[in-house]
Amino acid sequence: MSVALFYALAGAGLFSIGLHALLVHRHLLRKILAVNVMGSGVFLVLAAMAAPNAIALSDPVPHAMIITGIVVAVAATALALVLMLKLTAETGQAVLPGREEENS
Amino acid sequence: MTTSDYLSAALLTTGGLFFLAGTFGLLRFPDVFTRLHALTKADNVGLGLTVAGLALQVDSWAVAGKLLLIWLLALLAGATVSYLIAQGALRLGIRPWKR
Amino acid sequence: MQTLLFTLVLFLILNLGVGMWRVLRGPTTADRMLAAQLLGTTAVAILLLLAEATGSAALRDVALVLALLATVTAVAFVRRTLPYSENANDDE
Amino acid sequence: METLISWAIDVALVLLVVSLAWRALASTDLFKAIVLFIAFGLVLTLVWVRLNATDVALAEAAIGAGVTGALLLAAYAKLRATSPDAIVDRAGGISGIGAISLLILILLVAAALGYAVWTLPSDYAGLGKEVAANLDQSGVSNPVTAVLLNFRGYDTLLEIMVLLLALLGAWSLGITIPRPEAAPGLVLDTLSRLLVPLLILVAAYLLWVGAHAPGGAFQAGAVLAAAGVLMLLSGRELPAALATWPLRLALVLGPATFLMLAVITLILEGRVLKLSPEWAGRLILIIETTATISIGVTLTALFMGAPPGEEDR
Repeated sequence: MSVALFYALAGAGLFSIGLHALLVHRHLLRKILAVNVMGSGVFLVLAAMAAPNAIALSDPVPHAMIITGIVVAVAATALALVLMLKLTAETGQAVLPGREEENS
Repeated sequence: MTTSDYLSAALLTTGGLFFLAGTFGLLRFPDVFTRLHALTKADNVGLGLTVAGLALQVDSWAVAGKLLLIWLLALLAGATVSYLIAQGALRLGIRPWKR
Repeated sequence: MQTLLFTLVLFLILNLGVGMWRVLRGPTTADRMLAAQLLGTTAVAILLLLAEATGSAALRDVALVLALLATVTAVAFVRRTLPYSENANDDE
Repeated sequence: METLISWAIDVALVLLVVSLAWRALASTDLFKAIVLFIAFGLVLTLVWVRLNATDVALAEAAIGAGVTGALLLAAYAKLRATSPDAIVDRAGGISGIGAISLLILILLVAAALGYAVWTLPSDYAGLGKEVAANLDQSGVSNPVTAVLLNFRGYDTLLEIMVLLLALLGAWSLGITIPRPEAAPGLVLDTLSRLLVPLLILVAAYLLWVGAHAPGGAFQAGAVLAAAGVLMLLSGRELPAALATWPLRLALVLGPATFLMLAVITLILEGRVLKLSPEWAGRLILIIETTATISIGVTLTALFMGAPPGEEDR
């Protein structure tokens, strides 16, 4: 197994951990963190694919895509945080409404 | 290996030990104020010795200057942040640990 | 020399793992944040060692940016989440 | 020995990064989750370094471990001020049979992803050769900057628009939580007086060095944003005179310049953002400089939340 493959598998693992947390937790701040972890997992797979072995020339296109992704992620995170605060100001709770009957 | 290489290796190893000491203090000390004390040892001395050891290796003054800048920055940040955290901890109502 | 540098890098990464324990344990927010500060400084040292070991000078820039931004995060913690006046009786 | 240590470093980093992510998403205390997430970004920076993605490491150090952390901490504080009840994360979205079947489903997804990654062709050459062959046409010698600003400039144009849109979205929600703050005090004031000029200097350095070494507009913009955030944190609000049109101008400077260049190249060269080799270097520098200013101001404004001057509405 190459180093790159090892990191790519870790990226798949991070994505799965994030997906699980996204579905299991109800608090929106936790969901925002979960989406960020999922994104990092995807970036890790991309970066590992940029240098599949030590001999090959490192591919700058995935690196540029990851940088774009990191910036989009921080913008989305900031917007999501404001949306969460707005919802909390309206309802007093930082969870999505509509599930109360099931979880009472 | 030359004399400066041995000196550099000694400095780097000692720096690593200070990081270990800092981490150990962080785990073992009883309250936030004493832990801050441990933290600043790693911050200032550990990073300082590492920077000193690396500065002996580099061949240009510009790189040595950048290393020094990073260390000075860590000194400034460490001192300020430790002060602010200690002040905040007092306001939180945490009393310093007494034997 | 290479071997020593890489060994130190490994040693400091293991240190990071131990420091994580204090973030997990707390007990106060201040404890967690100061542990994060130590993680930041350790990461700076790792980057500087890697810069020397791999001959990649750009890693020193990464270390510089990390040191600067870790400070700003710590100030954000102190100013935003800690109580702001002597008589404030905030929880946590 | 060397390879053994090298492998040990990689294994330790992966274990650390995965356990940090797992603990950040599983801990019941939200503040702990945020600090662990900041540590996750820190370790991820080291992972990018190990994967020879220094440009990405720089972006992660500035954004992932820095700006995102400050944003999360500020949001946590606002959440606590809005409703102390809301920072308690009650467990139990799903329980019992549901939780187990979900776990099985996620494990299946993980196995499928792992298999897909495992069977990816390892002799895949990528676009490294093509980029290297055309690098001297791009106006810069850092391949990542060449891809970002020249070969795939339209991606970056859209990305800067996304940043602006996110700010417009945040502003339109008008979240205003008044928070009385103590005077910064001598120590914090001195720190910000020393650090803000240094941050601006480092931002300019990253912008300049991005042409031939890791660096560039996004990293520089994030460092500039850190300067803005630090000024806000040490009690220096934006003067009212600057909060009106000068702020708006700074926000659209980057996107507008980029868009204008896209239109001009479409008319003159027949293709969006096709930069002719003899002008490319200068044009990239102009785009990057304006983009750095706009990214820095936009991220700072996102940290503020509400448009300045409307906090007391």
